[in-house]
Amino acid sequence: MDGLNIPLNHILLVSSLLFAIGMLGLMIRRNIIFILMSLEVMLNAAALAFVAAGAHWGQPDGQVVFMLILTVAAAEVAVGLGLVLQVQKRFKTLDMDDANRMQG
Amino acid sequence: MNATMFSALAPILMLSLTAVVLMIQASIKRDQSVAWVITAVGFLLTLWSASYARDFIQPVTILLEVDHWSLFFTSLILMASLVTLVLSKETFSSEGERKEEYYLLLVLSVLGAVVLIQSSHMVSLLLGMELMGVALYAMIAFPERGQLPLEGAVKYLVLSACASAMLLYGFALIYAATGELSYAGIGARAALAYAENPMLMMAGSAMVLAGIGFKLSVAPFHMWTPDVYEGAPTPVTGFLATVSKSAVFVALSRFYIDGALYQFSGLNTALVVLAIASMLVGNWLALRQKNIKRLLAYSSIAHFGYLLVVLIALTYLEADLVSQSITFYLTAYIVTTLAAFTIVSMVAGEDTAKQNISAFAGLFWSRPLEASALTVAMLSLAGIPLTAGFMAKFFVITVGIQSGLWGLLAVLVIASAIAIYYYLRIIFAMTQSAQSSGNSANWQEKLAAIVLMASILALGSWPQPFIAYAGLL
Amino acid sequence: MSETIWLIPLIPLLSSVTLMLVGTRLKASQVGALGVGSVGISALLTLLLATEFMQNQQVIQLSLWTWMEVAGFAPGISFYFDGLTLVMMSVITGVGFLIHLFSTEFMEKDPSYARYFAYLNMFVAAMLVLVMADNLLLLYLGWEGVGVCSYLLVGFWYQHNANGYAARKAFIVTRIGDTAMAMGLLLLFTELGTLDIQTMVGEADQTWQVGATVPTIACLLLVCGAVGKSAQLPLHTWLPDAMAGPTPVSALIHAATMVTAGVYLIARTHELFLLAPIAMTVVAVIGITTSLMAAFTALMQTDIKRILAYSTISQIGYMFLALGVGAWSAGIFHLMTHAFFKALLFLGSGAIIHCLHHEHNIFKMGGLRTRMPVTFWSFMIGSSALAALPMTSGFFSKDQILLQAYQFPEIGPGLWVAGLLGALLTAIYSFRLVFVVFFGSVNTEPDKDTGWRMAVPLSILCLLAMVGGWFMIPVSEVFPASDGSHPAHWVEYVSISVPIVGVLVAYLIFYTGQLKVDRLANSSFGKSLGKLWLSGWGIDLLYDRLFVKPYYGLANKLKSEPVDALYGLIVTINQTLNQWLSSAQSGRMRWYIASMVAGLILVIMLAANLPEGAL
Amino acid sequence: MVMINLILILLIGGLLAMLSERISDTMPRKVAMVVVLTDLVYLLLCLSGMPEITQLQAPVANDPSTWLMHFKTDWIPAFGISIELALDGISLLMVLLTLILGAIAISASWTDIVVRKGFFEANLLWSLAGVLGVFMALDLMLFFLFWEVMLIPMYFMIAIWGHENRGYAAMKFFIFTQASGLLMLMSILALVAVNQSATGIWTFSYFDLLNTQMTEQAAHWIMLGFFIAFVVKLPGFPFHTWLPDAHTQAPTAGSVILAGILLKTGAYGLIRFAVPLFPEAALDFSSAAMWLGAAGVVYGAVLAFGQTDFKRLIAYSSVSHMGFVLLGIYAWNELALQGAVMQMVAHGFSTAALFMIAGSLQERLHTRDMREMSGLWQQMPRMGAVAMFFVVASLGLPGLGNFVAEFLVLLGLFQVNIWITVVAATGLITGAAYSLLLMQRSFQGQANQKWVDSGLVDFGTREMLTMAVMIVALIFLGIYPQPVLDAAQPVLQSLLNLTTSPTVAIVEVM
Amino acid sequence: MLEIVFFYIAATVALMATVMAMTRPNAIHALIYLIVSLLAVAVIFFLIGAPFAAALEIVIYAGAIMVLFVFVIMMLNLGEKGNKQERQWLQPSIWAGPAILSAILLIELILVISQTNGPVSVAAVSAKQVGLSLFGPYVLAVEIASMLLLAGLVGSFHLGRRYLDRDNLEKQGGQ
Repeated sequence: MDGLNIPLNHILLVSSLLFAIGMLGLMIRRNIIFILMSLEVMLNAAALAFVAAGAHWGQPDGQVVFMLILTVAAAEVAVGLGLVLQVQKRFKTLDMDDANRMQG
Repeated sequence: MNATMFSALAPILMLSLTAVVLMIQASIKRDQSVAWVITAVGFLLTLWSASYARDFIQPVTILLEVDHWSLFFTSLILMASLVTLVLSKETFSSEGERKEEYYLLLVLSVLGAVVLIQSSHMVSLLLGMELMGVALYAMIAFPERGQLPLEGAVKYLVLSACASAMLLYGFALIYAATGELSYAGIGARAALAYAENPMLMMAGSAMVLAGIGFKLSVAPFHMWTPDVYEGAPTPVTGFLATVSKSAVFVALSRFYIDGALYQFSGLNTALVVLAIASMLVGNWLALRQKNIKRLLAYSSIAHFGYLLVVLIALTYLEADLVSQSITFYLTAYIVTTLAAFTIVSMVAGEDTAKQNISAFAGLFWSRPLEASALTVAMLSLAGIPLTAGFMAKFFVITVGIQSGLWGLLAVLVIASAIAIYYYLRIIFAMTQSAQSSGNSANWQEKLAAIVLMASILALGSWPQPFIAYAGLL
Repeated sequence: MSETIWLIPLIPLLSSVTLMLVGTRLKASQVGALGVGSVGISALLTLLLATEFMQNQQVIQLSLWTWMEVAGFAPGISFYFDGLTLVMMSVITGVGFLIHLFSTEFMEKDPSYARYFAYLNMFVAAMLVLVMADNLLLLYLGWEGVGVCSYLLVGFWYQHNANGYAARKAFIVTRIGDTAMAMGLLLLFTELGTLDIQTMVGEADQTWQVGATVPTIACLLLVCGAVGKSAQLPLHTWLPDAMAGPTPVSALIHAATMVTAGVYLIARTHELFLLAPIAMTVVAVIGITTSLMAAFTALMQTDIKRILAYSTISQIGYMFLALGVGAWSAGIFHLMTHAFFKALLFLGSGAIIHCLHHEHNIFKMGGLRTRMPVTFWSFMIGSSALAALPMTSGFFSKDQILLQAYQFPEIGPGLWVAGLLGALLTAIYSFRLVFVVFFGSVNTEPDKDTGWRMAVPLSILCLLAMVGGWFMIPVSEVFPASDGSHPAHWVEYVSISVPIVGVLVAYLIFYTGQLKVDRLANSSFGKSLGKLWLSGWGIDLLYDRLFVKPYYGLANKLKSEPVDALYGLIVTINQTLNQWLSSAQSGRMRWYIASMVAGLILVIMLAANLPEGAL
Repeated sequence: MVMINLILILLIGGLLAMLSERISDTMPRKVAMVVVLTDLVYLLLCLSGMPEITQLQAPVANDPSTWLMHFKTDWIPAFGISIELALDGISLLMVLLTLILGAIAISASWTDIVVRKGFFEANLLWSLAGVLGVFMALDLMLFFLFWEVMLIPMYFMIAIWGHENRGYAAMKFFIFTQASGLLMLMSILALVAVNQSATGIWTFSYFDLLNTQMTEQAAHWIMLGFFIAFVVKLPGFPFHTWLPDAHTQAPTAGSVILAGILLKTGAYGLIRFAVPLFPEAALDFSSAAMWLGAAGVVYGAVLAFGQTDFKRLIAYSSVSHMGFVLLGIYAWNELALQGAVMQMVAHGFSTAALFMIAGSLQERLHTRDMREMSGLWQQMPRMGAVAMFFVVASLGLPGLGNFVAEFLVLLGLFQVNIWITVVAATGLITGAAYSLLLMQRSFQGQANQKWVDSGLVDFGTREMLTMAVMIVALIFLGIYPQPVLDAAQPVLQSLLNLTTSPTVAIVEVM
Repeated sequence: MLEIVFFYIAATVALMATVMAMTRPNAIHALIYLIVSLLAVAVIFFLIGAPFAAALEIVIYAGAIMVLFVFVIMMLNLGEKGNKQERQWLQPSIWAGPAILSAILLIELILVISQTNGPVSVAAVSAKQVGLSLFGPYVLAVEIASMLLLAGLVGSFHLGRRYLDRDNLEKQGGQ
């Protein structure tokens, strides 16, 4: 199957939309789980852009980077979720505005 | 891959080996001191291997570029890591079970930093940065109790991941524009790509800049810094402030130089704005900060602002002087900052109340060694002659003058003048009489403090050997 | 002798230093011996010098060492001695010696006896340097030196704040003149390349036309110095207050010597003044105005020393008048006779004050004629000389001045009339003093009359005041000869008779009371005029309002350092920014992310040159 | 090597003094005194062994071999930075002044310092070492290094042993001088860069940089950096505000060193660097600089008059006096320059002595507020007499050093600009006003019963000896200043040769 | 032509699902929307000639990572109370500012991207090609990625196990 007809900028557009939505989620959610999800969305957006660019240049590198992004996402989420558990335990909340002891 | 490549990879291999040995050790018998010794030996061997690798410098696959510069920084961060290790022993001995993971994470984080330093490709940059970061999240959150480390870790993780996403998206745009992922490849095609589609290339580079700027805590991406510095265990803060930041900066400068990004004036403008913002914001924030770790966080913001001046000068100067300046500045910065955190760790430990500057009162009389070292460190951060920090600033100003960056230098002078105030505040506090605190430090820590203080003074008063050495890089 | 004239100032100086260093360990008699003896030796040496000079008329120039040498500016520590110097030195050492002697008794009860003589000796030394100086810079050294000594002595009884105030006032007011004079020195050096008086006047003659601007300005600046030191308008206000010092000090410094330094300065540099007719006229006008102003003021004073102080101002005004009209030797002559009779009067008043337990108010005295005969006769003679009654020393000198003033072109007669008015007033106030203090009823009983150490100087001074008018001062070589013409005889007669009229008036008013002035004095005009005169024409008040208060106000305003407020503003700005930024550091992650996004937007905008780049 | 030794003796002596506290409590001050005197004697011995000293040859400003001493060795060859020290007449004068006042400062600290004596004396000696370095360094980088480093011990002296508001004062002092120091660093580097781009050689040597060719604009800016740095230290109006605080809060010995020596480094810098390196720019700037100087003279005097704090008053008087130095330097003719040099020396002694008196008062009365004093002469006549001497010295009594200085400055200045001279001369009047007020409020007037009852101790032998040194020095300077003038003359002449004088004939206008 | 239609459909689905995921108060609901979004992205991958990436997207992203989330959500046992709170937090006053920021960023990106032109690709990149380069030039990346995963593993192990330990301890203490 070939993707001759899909313009690159449309795909990038979609990815940028995803990126922006993820960023919006990051900014509006206070629950740490949602925050982590938003991060996933952003990473996914970047991955989409990479795969699209790779396809544009006809190189496998885009997909290689995609795989590595997956790895990164997995590692981050693993540690992140570990932290979520600790947050729940130590702060008795998942609200990051509430779990805020340092400022100034 | 051939044999010489493996030789060139010796530091990375040695670190990986250390990680493996640590895991094996943990599975056989958990013992903190054994883990400590293994890590120490591993770092020392890596240090040796870094000099061994000197004879085999070459690009290793497309991902890594092992050259003198990167090997120098490899050694440097290994020394810094050794200091971190020394400080960690005391700090984490009070933890409950399973503190051996810490050493494993430390080794992995150092590994990430080494990869970052040697990276010559977006992928290795990404992986190095993430490896270092992921290990650091866990290191920050390592203490069993307390909310601050956890809060610091969460903040660092979320914000750092956000920055990584920006970075990745930027990479993707650059890739879309150039079709290249290696620095050299980007450098070769950058001008062409710019001609074809200037905005894509620039927006991509800008996003990369933002992502990396976050790690360097350059304003306005600096917000996380104080919270994470304060929350993290002090040795980890020291590690984060020195190893992590300098590795990222080295990677940034390689990307900037090899990727020939300095040719784009838009990017340069962006850097100028970031530099100015960092210098001023960092120092303003630090002015009346009471917690010394937060204060050092703010000070580091300013320092990377100063350092950015050098990067901006790339547009006007040949890379040699610039990379020399970066070498000197980062070395001075690492030594000085480590000294500061060493003393903070020795004196205040993890006790937030003791991290208040007023708690340092009378240190000159109760613990003269620590006070002297901290004084020297503060003077160095402030850029007073005879200290490494001064020579570093000397480099920056020289480079700035040679490039004619008068506006930036003016800001630098103003910022440095503001900065003197808060560094002096600490020194002043130490000179005032107060009841003495009876903490004591172990000999390794004392040795580290002495060595660091001596290095600051040596770099500042007799920098010639070092400059000669750095000139070879 | 000529090689050792440096000893004359040095001996009092050494004595002074000795007294300062070890004075407190010496016995009073030793202190007295040292203090009086040193001046005595100087006086003797001066006498020797005088006899020598009378024989050979030889001018002595002696250079000890070069003070400093910079780029052609090479004033020396060097002395110049001629007839004028001799007159001055004689007065200083002679009258000075008598006053020192007088002081040993006057001050014997004072705990700071040694300090007193240390200052007094130092003063003599400085004054000698002033008159002996070969160049204006050394003269300036002496000039300032006497100023400091005057300051120290006026404030000698430092425990009273008023004395300290008077001392400071004396120093600062004269310093204003001195500074102007220093400017004159700068100008003279810049223009002529030297400050050596003799070389300088030679140069000046060659360089400048008569009436040129530069010499006029230079002379006016010198006049400023002279005006300050000699308590002339408008810088005279310090002298009446300076009476706060011990009375012998008033006699020596504020009557006989220092205050006449201005006269000496102008006389010494008269060649310059001859090039600046305007400056001379200014000097004359200042002199006569001051003279009248002070005479009116003296009329109303009740403090015995203040009367004498204003009288001094008035008399120096005459000297200035003399200088201004070119009657150089008459001026110097009056300087000398004035030194005799005014020292006599001051010492006499000192004796009264000493014996009347520090009573200064003349209306609380009275009838002292019989109680203190020595003093009475001193006063009689002194006042006669002051009033210039015929055959007294004052008569000769003042008469000369008035006659020469009359001959001054254009304004001469005017000056003469004013001078006569002054002479009339002088006679009135001086005999008012005599009548009030020595006649009438006894208001305060004196302890005793003076001891010998007071009586001897008084007597000698009486003699001098009587016969001083017959002295010939050896200044003919120094000053240009006058043309020798005389005014009409009636002028002379009027001049002679006016003082006698004045004494009569005083007699009628203050002794017999036949001339009733009460009605006039009690009218509202009379009252306010009296008040005005009492306050010295309100000049002190005026200065207080114009200069002193504003200066205090300014100093008070600036005390908080407006410049520092500027730096304070910088600090405030930084603090405010710190607060803003710190509050931005809220710890909220979402806010942090938002800032990062904003940063990202900014960076992209800058790098990709948005929004212009897109269009 | 002699010059290196001079500095090393002080540095090592400082360490010894610090360590000697372990032997006995009174040991540090003795050690410090011995060290400074050793240094002084060593210098004098070395000088007496040199034939040149008898006839100070006129040095050629840009030829080190004609200087009294010269020493050069590589330090950071990568940037052409070397350890280059040299001594000529002016430096020699300043070095001697430093060592003599150093000894005096130690004497001032004799009983004043009660805690951590060892560290205090060490700091004192170290700051002296730094000052010596400033006066001798002729590599600009080395100069800058000493310039900055000497502040650190000074900072400690104020911060640790200072009075009630020491934190603020120390901070202000340090920030002012450091911030201006940074400007100077920029200027130095800019100058070096200009030189490097012209010649292709990195060098920081004074002798090499003297002939740097640069555009007018560059020269202006670079000179301004130097100027501000030096004027802050001087201190000149309006950069003087650190000084009253620092002087007031510093311990006596600190004030002595600050006022006596440290301020002179600013003047020295102007004479040595700011003008000769940029003659044309300095010429263009001279009138502004002179107005600043005159403003300083007047402003300092007025503010001194308003003070009630004994030390603060003296501090402002320093502002006023150092204004004359600025005037003298920028009038830039031999008369004025000699006056400036003279003022540096004379002011060193007179102000140091006044600060010592202030310190003694503080030690005895535990206050510096003159409203609390009054009539102290009665109980401490010796101190009063000494104070009177230095007060009249500071108001410029002829026959004492300050007069020679001020008169020469005015004389030189008069040839350049009459109106500035007039303004500056008013300083003589206002100077008298505040000086005498000081005397009145503290030593004269009715004795305060509080002090009469508490039985104050007059100056003892040590204090009188110290004072005697300064009194003799001032009298000597006042009536026979020639040795000082002779020492400075050839140097100033050689500097004048480098530049054109701003002297313009002026009197024609009259 | 058909691909383009599919692409737009998939893109729309992905965007809609993502928006939903970001705005749902209930974590599980949000997560399911997120999975839908990921699947839609996988479709896009497929459409632009990256079948291997599409497979990985489904297997690892939607399959593994999202399941991790589910586990944690279940462990934390977020109930109805949490949902209510989440709804309260999603007021316009809270999201207006961020929305503006995001919008600006988006506009910038659109401006930048809209100038790109040209089709995506001439040919699909096969799994083999990817594999070859993965174990060719990128072999070190794989090794480093393994270390990265190790770090993630150790980190989550350390944090998570401690959580479980304490839970267990509390339970034992309770019994």
